[in-house]
Parts: sequence; C-alpha cells; structure tokens
Amino acid sequence: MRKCALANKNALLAAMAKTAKLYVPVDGADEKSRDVNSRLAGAYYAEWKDGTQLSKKLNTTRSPKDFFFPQTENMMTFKMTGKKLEIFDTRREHEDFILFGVRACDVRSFTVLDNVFLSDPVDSYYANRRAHGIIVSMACNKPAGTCFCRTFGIDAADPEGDVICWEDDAYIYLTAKTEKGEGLLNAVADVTEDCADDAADAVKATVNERLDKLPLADLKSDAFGGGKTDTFFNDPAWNELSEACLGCGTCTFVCPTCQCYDIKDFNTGREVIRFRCWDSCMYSDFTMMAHGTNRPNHMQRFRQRFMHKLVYYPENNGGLFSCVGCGRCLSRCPISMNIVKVMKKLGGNENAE
Amino acid sequence: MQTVTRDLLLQKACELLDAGTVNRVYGWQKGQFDYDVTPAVFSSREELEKDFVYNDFCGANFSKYLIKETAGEGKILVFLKPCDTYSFNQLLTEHRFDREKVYAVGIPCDGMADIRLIEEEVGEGVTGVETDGDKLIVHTLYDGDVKLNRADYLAERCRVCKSKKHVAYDELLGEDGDVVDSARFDEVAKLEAMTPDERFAFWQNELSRCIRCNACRDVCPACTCEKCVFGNPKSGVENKAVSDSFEEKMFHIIRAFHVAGRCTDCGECSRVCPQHIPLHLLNRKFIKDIDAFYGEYQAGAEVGSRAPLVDYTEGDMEPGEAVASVDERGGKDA
Amino acid sequence: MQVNENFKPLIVAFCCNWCSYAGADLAGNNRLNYPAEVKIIRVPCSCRVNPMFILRAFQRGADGVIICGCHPGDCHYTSGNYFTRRRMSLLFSMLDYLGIERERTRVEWVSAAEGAKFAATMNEFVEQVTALGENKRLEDLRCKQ
Amino acid sequence: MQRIGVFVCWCGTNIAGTVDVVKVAEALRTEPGVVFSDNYQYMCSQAGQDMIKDAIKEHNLTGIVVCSCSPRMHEATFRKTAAAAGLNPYMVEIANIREQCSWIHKDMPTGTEKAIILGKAAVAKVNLNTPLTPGQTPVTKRALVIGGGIAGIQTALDIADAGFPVDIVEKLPTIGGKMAQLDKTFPTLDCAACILTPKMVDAGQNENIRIFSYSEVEEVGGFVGNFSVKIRKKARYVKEDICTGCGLCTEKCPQKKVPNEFNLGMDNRRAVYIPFAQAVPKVATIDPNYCTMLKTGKCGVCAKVCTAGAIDYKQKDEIIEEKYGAIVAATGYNPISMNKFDEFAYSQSKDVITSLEFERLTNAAGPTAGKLLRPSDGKHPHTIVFVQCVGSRCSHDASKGKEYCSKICCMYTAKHAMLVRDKYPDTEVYVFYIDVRTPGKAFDEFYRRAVEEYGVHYIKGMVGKVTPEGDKLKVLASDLLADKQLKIDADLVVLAAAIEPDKSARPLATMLTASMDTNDFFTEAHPKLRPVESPTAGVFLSGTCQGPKDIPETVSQASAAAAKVIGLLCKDKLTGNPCVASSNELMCNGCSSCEKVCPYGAITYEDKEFRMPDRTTKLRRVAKVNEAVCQGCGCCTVACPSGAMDLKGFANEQIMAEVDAICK
Repeated sequence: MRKCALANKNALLAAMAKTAKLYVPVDGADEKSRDVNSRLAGAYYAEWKDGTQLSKKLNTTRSPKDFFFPQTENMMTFKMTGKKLEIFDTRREHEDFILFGVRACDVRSFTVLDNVFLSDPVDSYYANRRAHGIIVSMACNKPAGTCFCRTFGIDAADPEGDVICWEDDAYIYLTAKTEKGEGLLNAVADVTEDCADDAADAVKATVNERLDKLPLADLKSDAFGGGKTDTFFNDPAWNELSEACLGCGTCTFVCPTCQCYDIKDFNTGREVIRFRCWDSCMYSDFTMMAHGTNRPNHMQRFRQRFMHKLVYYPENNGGLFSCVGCGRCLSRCPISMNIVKVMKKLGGNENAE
Repeated sequence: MQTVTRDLLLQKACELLDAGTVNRVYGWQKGQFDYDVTPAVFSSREELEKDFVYNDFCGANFSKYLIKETAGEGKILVFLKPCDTYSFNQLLTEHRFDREKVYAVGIPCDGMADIRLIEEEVGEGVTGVETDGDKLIVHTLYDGDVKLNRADYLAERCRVCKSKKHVAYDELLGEDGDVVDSARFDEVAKLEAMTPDERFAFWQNELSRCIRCNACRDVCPACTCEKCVFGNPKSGVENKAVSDSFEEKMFHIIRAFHVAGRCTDCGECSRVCPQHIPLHLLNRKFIKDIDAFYGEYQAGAEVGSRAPLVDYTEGDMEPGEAVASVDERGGKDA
Repeated sequence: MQVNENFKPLIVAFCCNWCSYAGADLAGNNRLNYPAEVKIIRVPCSCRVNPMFILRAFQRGADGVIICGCHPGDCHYTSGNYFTRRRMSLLFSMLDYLGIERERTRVEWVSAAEGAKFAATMNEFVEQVTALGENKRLEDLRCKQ
Repeated sequence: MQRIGVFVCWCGTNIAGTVDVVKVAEALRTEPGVVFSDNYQYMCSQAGQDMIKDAIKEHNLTGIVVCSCSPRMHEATFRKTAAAAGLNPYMVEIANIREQCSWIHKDMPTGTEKAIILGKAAVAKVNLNTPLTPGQTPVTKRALVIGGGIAGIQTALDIADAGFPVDIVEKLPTIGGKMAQLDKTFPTLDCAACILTPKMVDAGQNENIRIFSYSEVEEVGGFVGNFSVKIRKKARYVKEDICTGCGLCTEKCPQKKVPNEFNLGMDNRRAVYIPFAQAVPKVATIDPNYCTMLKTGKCGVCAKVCTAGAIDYKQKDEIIEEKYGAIVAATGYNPISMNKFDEFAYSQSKDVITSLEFERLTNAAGPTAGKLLRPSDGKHPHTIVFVQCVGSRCSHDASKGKEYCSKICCMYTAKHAMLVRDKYPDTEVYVFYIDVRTPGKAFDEFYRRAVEEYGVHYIKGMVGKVTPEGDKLKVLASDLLADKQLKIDADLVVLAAAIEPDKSARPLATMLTASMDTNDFFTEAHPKLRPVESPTAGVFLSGTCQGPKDIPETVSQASAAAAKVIGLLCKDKLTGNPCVASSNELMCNGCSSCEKVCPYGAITYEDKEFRMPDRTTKLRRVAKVNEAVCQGCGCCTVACPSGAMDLKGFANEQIMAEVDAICK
C-alpha cells in the first residue's frame, strides 16, 4: 500500500494526469459562486487540470458509466454520391484515461455493464473505451442517507477497481488491485510513499460503522433474484407503485447500470450519421416495432425497469443484481418513486417497516 | 410551517369519502424520509391514515394527474395549492379533463422547502427534515440536528410566489390569499440586462447540463400532447438524447415556445430537473414579454381565457420593435 | 470579432405566396439585384412558418432567417400575419435572451407591389448578417463540413 | 420512392442567359428520387409540355419538378400538363429560377449554383408530395338574407331575379329598415318611400322570395353550400296568411298608449299595430308587452272586430329549419345612444333631437304630418342648430363615441338644412362641423347649394354645451375659423348621431363564425379585393353591417353581394382547394389552439373513441377540419403544439426538406 499526504494531492493527481487523461469529480460551481444552479446540479466528472478542486460531494449526479457508454456515440456514417452508397467506419482506438474517485457502487456498475456489453457478441465501442480506462476508486467516508449499496453486497469501505483509495484527515492511501492499477501506482511512485497494508483499516472501520447506521441499512435483497419472475410479475402492487410515475427518463439516465440504447440516423444533408443514444424503458416508444410496442401501458414499462434490476438481470448473470444502491434515483426522481420503495412494497416481510 | 395540517386534510378527505362525494383522494404519500413524498391515489380511510402526509415537501402539482384520473369511475378529491389551481384552470381551458369528475379542495400554502438547498447546506447525510415554526430541523448522519431558517430554504418558485389566491376550487380549507406582487421576473430582467455574450455563456452553461430525461416535459401540466413532437420521428425535431449542443437549445426553445401563453409558471419543470437547470427562466421570459408586449396575462387565471399566442390586435408591436423594447425594460428593471 | 472577407452568409427567406413571393417576383421582373445567398421558400402565408423551421434552418447552417408576409391588415387570410407578428416577436425575443444575435432574424412586410422594397430589404439583411459572420451560436456541428 | 422528372427551362435567354441550364439538369439528375432530367428552350410551349407528358409516360414518373419562371406564372399550366399525362397535378413543383434567380443575378456561376440549389429544394419537396384530390361538395340552391332593409331587399331581389329561391329574415314586423323611416334622400331629394316601397312590394310578391318577418336567426350550422339554419318566427298572435291588413283592429284596440317605435317614440300606436301603411307583409302584430288580452286574459277586442278571424292569442313561436347554400348578412345599423352626450341636453329637452327623429318630424307620414314643429310645444322653430359628428370621429375618447367617421351625416345634415330653408325661409339654420366630407357623385354640389343658394350657416367648430332655458336652447359653440365663441338661442337642436352596427350583428357573427372588427362591423375577406365577402366561405356582406355607407353605396354593395351569391349558387358542386389543413386524430389532444386561430371557423371538435395499444378504449376530443371551409393558410399548424395539424401540400416535413436542401 502506498500513501500520499493530502497536502500533496495535487501533485499526486498531476502525476496521474501525466500518464493519461485524468477525470475527477468536481462541483458545478464553487461555494462562493452566484451560480446557484450549477452548484445545486451537483458534482460531475471533468478533466483534471493543475489546481482543479475536487468535489467534496459523495457522488456525481451523472454516473461515470458515461465514460464507457456515453449518452450518444457515433457508430458509422453513410454517404450517397449520386446513386452510390458508401459506408465509413468511424471507430478509432480510444485514448487512455483515468477515472479518479469512483465510488464502490459505481465501480460495481461497470461489472454490471461488462456482463452485457463484453459478453458475446462483444460491443466493440464499449470494449474499446473500457480497455483504455483505469478506475481509481475511493472508499465512502461519509455515505449518504440514500445509500444502500450493502443491500447488494457492495462494500463502500473496500471498493473494487484498478486502484483503491482511502482518505483520512492526513493521507490518501492507495493500493492496486490489477495490473493496470500497478502500472499507475508505479507511475506515481515519486509522489507517494510506502505504508503498511493495514494503514487504511481505521478508515475502513469508520466507514463500516457508518454503513451500519444508514437509514436503509436494513434493506434486504434476499426476496429478489433469478427465478422470481412468477412471484412478482403479476403483483397488483405494480399498479399502485407506477400510478404517479411520469414516465420520464430521469432514473434511467442517472442510473449507473441502465444500459438500453436506441440506434438512430441523423441526416446532415451531406451524410447520414448512424449513432446510438441512451433510451429508457420508461418511454412509451421504447422498442417500438412495426407491430407496435410490446409494453403498451405505463405500469408494464415501470415494472420492466424494476424487474430487470431485481429479477431478470440476476437470472442471466449468476445472481448479480443490476442495482448498485447508489441512491441517485432516490434523490432525483421527480415524484420520489424509486427502487427502495418498490423493494419494500414487494419484498415481503423482511423489508416491512 | 403549513397553516393547514395533515390532520385537517385527512379529516376532510375521510369526510368526503364517507359521504360518498368522492371515491378516491389524490394526495401525498409518505416516503422513506420526510422529503421524498410521492403523489398517490388513496381510496380508503385506512390507506389515508397509514400513508397520507402533508408537510413542507408536498410541492407536486396534481393538476396534470387529473387527466388520467378522471378517466376512472366516480369523482376524485384533489388537494390544490394556490399555484396548482392555475394549472387546473388551464387544463380545463384546454378541455383536458372533465371538471364534473373532480372535487377540488383548495388548501393554503406557505411555500414548500427545497431539499437540494438543504443538502447543499448540511451535506448529503440528511435523514429527515421536520418543521418547527419558522425553523427547519434537519436530522443528519454526521452533524446531529441542524436548525435552519425555513424561509431561506424554500424552493425558488415559493420565494417569489405569484399568488396565494385560489382561482378554482369546490371547497376551500382555511383562508384564501391574494395575488402577490412578486419579484419573479427579477432574474429574467438581470439576464436581459447582460450583454448577448454573457447571456449566451449563461445559457450555454445551464443547458449543457441537460440529459434530456424529459422530466420537465413529463411533469409539465401544459405538456399534455398525445404525442410530443420530440418523440415523433416525423416532426423533424425528434431526438432521444442530446447529440449536439444545438439540440439542447432546440429542445428547450421549442418546449418553452409550445407552452408560451399557456404556462402558468407553476415551476414544476425546475423543481424536477435532475440537473437543476433554471427552466423557469425560459418560461418566465415568455410571460414577461407577453405582459410587456400584449398586456398582462396570467394563464389559468380564468377558464376559457384566450392565450396571447392565439390572439392578436391590429396594433401589436412589430418583432423588431418588440426585441428592441426589451433593452429599455431590461435596463430599467435591473 | 474577426471578419472573414470571403464569408458569404446563407439566408433563408420564407415568403408568403400572396404578397411577398409576388414582391420577390416583381423584384425579378424589374431586374433588381440582391445577393444569391438569399434562397426563398414559398409558404401560403407567413403564419405557416413554424419556429421549428427557423431553428431547423439555423441548425443546418443558415446564418440568417427572414420571414416576409403581407402588410398587417392585408393578409390574404385576413389575420395570418397578425399571428406571425406575435409568434415571431416572442421567438426572436427568446433567441435574443439566449444570446443569439438578434440581427440574424427578421420579419418584413412586403407587398406584391414592393419589388424594390424586397430587393432593398434583402440587400440590407445580407449585409447585416455578413457583418455578423458565421452563425456559431445556433449551429449543429454535425451539419458543418 | 418517387420517380421524379426534372425539366429545366431556358425561357429563351431569360434563364439560359445567366443560368447554365444543362449543368442544372445534370446536377439534379443525381438527386434522390430523380430518374429523368432534361432541359428545353420553352417548357411552357406546346412542345415543352409534350416533352413533359412523354417523359411522364415513358419513365413512369410519379412527380415532376419544373425549373422555370415563378409558380405564380405557370404552376397552373404545368399542373394541367401533368394531369393530361395522368399524373396527379399536385405532384408538380416549380423551382423559380427566373424571377428569383436568373433575372437578379448577373454572372453565370452564381446563377447556376443558386438554380441548382432551388432545384434541389423542389426535388426534396416533391419527394414528400402526395397526390391530392380537391374535395367536392354539393350546393343547396337557396340563399338566406338576414336583415330586410334596403340592403337585404336589394340582395334578395337580385338573387331571386337570377332564379334562385331566397329567404329574408327580418326581426321587425315589416321589411324596409331604416330607409322606410327617412323622408327625402340626398342628393336628389326624391322621397325615400317612393323609391323604397315599390322594392318592398316586389320583394313581397316575388315568387322566389319568402319573407320571414318578426323572425330571428337562432342557429347556424354547416358550411359553404350547405348551411343549415334555424329561424325563430316569433308569435305575432295574428295568422299571417289570413290577415288582410285592413287595419280595423289597429283602430279599435283600446290600448292606445304604446310608444310608436317607427316614429322613434314621438307619438303612440296601439297594442295591435301595423308599423306603417306600406308595411310588407301588411299584417298586424300584437305587441305582447302591451296587449291587455295577452297580459290579463281580458279584452279580446281585436278578435271581435277582425272579420277574417286572423287573431290567435294562443300562437306560439315557431322554429323553421332550412338549408341554404349562401348566407348574406344585412343587419344594418342604428344611431348610437345619446346617453353619453349630455352636454347637448338630449335627455333634458324634447327639443334636442337626433337626425333620425328629425327625419320623422319632416316626414308627411310622421307624427306631425310633415310640419316642422318643436316636439315640446308644437311651435314652429325659428332657429335650428345642427351638430355634426356627435359620437363620430371620437378618437380622443373611444369610450364615449366611435373612432370612425359615420360617413352619411354630412350629407343628410346638408339635406335637412336645405329642406328647412326651402320650406321655412324665415328659419335660421346653423351647422357646426369638424370637416364637411362630400365625396360622392353630385355630393359637393349639393352641399354648396345648401350654403350658397339656401344660406345655411356652416360654422367650423364644435358645440360645447346646450342649456335649456325657458323655451330656448342656449347653444355655446366655438367658431374655429373666426376664432371666437358663439352663443346662439336655438329653438331646436339636431344631433347627427354616429351610427353603429345593429346589436344583433355580434351574436350573428358568432353563429356564422364570421369575423368582426373591434367596432362590430363585419370584416371583409379582403378589404380591397373581396369587399362583399366575409372571410368565412359562403357568408356575404351587404350594406352597413360591413361599414357606414349611404343608400347608393348600400344598394351597389347589395347587388355585388347578390352577384357573388349567384355565382356560388350557379355551381352544382364546389371544388375545394386540396391544400388544406388536416388533423391527425391519433396525435390531437383537442386543446382548441387551432380553432382559436382559424379565421374561417373550419375547425370543430368531436369526441371520438380510440383503441389504445393495451386494447382499452379511450374517449378523446379531437379536432376536425372542414375541408370545404379551410382556405389553407396553415395558421393552425403552428398553433398546434403536437404537430397533429398539418397542411397538405405545405406539410412540415416538406418545408423542412426544402430548408435542408437549401442549407446543404
């Protein structure tokens, strides 16, 4: 394990930034700024430049999945010259980049996405970005009231990632978990020093203690998982749960694991750009086909999203839930309906209050 | 603190259910925390007693839900705050629901708190917020209970509340208020007073955060199209995600234009925006311009009023004059 | 601002069929020159012009958009241009509010007899937009070469 | 996918002089959908048109683009050409490369480049064109004229003469209108009754004319060629077909104290009455507000004296439903109320009267049998003051009067002044005016005669105040030209009250969906080019309901309106313009925005059941466009936020395709 005094954090980040483009969570505007809206919009990832202040917020409003699965991505272009059609492959080898300060929940979300995009047939666009990204995760010193990562077996005190970091009042501790991570740590050896492998244990203990006390600490996922389709699919509670849902895409778009996309063409007049962009199963035209839509009413669309997170995905992915308990949907849903409420309503006695 | 209490609303709801006046109640359902209240339909006294809540986080405007709810059998009780009643009337003007199937109970509103402002102040470990007179007591994970001045943490739309007066109801709980001479156009005037470059930079910064989740559209009581142009591939503006900075602007300009003259300035768009884009500043710009160009008009103040964009007079300003006139106004107000 | 001397703006002009389009024809009849950068789209009435068309033009690379209709009171459909006037006043004011140069948009009433006014208006508008340079604030980069 | 043919015209050297037509045809050949592209010297010539026809047949073209002169010039030509070759005429688009290209650009490269772009835009549009067929609707060959004054009578007579049945609806018991109340007419001074009553009789006797007197229009449905109208025939308690108009009842009726509206309340009539001797129909009417029998059930004198047995106290209002192909509004005018002009003491003295009252005072059939006597004491007035523009041209205070000029006052005041001086040369006559406006045939000569031959004192200035004092009226006025105050002791003051549209016009306009201006005058379809038509198809305007006018103007407009009606009724079917709005019911939410901007009232709503994707049904209010009424302006398409409303021939997609092509 390596450590770096907090006073030298800028140097550490500078050293990282030398190896690849470095992205860090920052605030929309500094505290003194009159730009209240940018500040209230929350943190987001931005490229680190010398002196960039890192956000103190627990998490970014948009999840870091954007780096591997951006909201829109060009796939190819077509060009008509007279009556001749040409197709251009727009794929390019992605440049290396580092994501710094990724939380445990979000790191797990990459695994969730990997299962989808890297299994056969491999999504070359995603794979390209994934191969070039290095994840530097950060333990959650102050988990928020809306956090429930433990429900899904995620340890915010000991995240996954290429490099794991912990921070206390004096130091930032770093340990590499992968070859990529080792490489990065070697590259920043000049600004870090060796320390005992248990140096971060105190931090871990504090975090664990705090996780125990979270309001949602008792939320259990046991009732859900693969093979439970019949248990939940026809539950009348879906009607009630979906009643107020607006059918907007907020939960989907802030969710680190939502992975649905649509493929569309944009005609610039000179060429046609074929791109993919995020889609939401909450939208009425989601997977619209010639015969119409296969989930014609809103309850069905609402149900799909939660069934996918809690039943369908685990069924196809060895029990892994595709919710990571980051709490983004809890704080952003316009009508405050969310997966926790769904789990409590459907999840039987163990989740009853 | 709200002048009407949860118990009073509960009592009224139960009374009307028992009397058979209504068979359902549109109300607020309590959540995990005090601030994550969900709009919900209650159909019995038991449900109401268990989950009905009324506190400083009941900002949701129920008017739009009435389109869906009036399709059902029987009458539904809906609680409407003053600002909600404007949307209610506007929807009636547009023939969007059957007035006969709604029993509207007007309730006074003392402004609703904004959890984002509170979290920005105390950090993210908020587990609950209680109101104690003019104070908010925020329960936090790491800093114990924090006391805040309630007035400072009201949502923007409530701090510049335009009306405490109900413009529609079957029954009113408590006292009706008045239309307020509010400062809601001050921010617009400030922007108008900026240089075009500053304005461009301002909006570029704000709109670039848009993730096109459509929450603003889906919550908007003026957006009740059967099929939105942004979801219609034949409309020429359809798109599911922002592919380009142009589209951010396009979406928000078109959306604001489509609701211009019909927007009651209820502020739901800004409330629900996950990226906290001040969308109300677009709508209020249209309202301010309409007031200045064509005389004051408040959408929803009266059922059946003619919106300024479907009306005209022979002496209206020319577009060039209209745009130029903003300079003078902006300079004066700011 | 840097002015590109070779810059030739792209101007889309929506003209109502009854007055302004006829005014444009008259300008042609009288051989009154105006720049070729102006391309006219014929619409039945200025009130047919949807704000979406204007934004679409800017998206696709137009540097200026002008809408021409009958003089107020002379609309072939009696009231169409009155609605145009309100819609465009509000739209242009909104574009201005977003920091988009107000000189890029214009409404002009041109009657069928005003060929000279049509040509003069177009000359003036092209000059005005040329001075502004390329439309950068309301462009879609995907549509640029 | 379309198969488009492009035809580039040289127009001799008009186009080919500055546009390389070969290059244009070449460039457009590779555009999407284009399968044929060629050029020719004169496309509009027979040879050019044949070339198009041949190409359509040979290449199975589904659409054509002609790059030529303005569509205003030859669009119709090329549409006919296409139709002759079996192609839908609305699959033709014109790229205007002459007026808007070759004629305004000097050099070949510029002209050619622009012509190519204009051609591309036309190709882009035609790619999205759909064949359109104009709708046809049958025409009901009957007209309705609302209002039975001189305007309505003239219109009805002209229509009837052309052989079409026509109904007049008049709210009073007789036709005749205001003109029947007038004494003499300017500038010829022939008596109004002498020229009007024969027309009234003609109308009453014309086989093609039905008169519904004492009736009002209650409901109007339908559209041009197919209106259906409900008319309320008010109970007059006299059987119209039996009453001979002998007038015995009107002499015997014991209720004598009913103010006579025909004489503007200056004398009385009975509860059963015939408004005036030459009334058409000449049928008695019982006034239910005054009839003792109807009010108390006791009396019955009229029934006893009526030898024909025409009295029917039990008569009820009757509703008549009829279909019409055209409707003419001829609702006329009224003088405005003098309530707001108390500075002239109208309410304080009986000797302050309006000009219309003056007409009755000088009329041989009037309350004084034509002798000019003061209403207060029946004495002959020696000094008369006429005040012009009372309530007209009131632009300084629109809440008090009207901003417009009432147009007829200058002339009738000159007439009044002249008649007074002619009959009573010992009477001094003063006329106070802002301006004297006499544009009209022999009008100015007439006015000059009043001044020069008859010695009427015309004074430029306004009367400030009229104060009754003893049996005199003290008139305080200013003489602007002499710049002094005048005090005149007058015996009679006559106010030239502004005229305003009849109160029945506004509700009628609503029923007809015809538009009105802020003064409640009906608006014309075009102020210059279509002055006798309402923007609402099938509705025509006759007389002062459209704006102030005198009798000759009214009559000419009435005949003009009749000509328009005849033109319409001559057709067996109406062929519409297929470029009309149409609403996509699946997208419409019935918000009414479109309806509010439609100048023609072409949009209505209906509740319709829709099958939802989840197989439930939903009742929704949706807009419906009446294609026979829509004129295709497209205003509704922009008012519609969802884009449910679109315009055929100029659809959103088509216009955006043109934008794209131009901006490419």
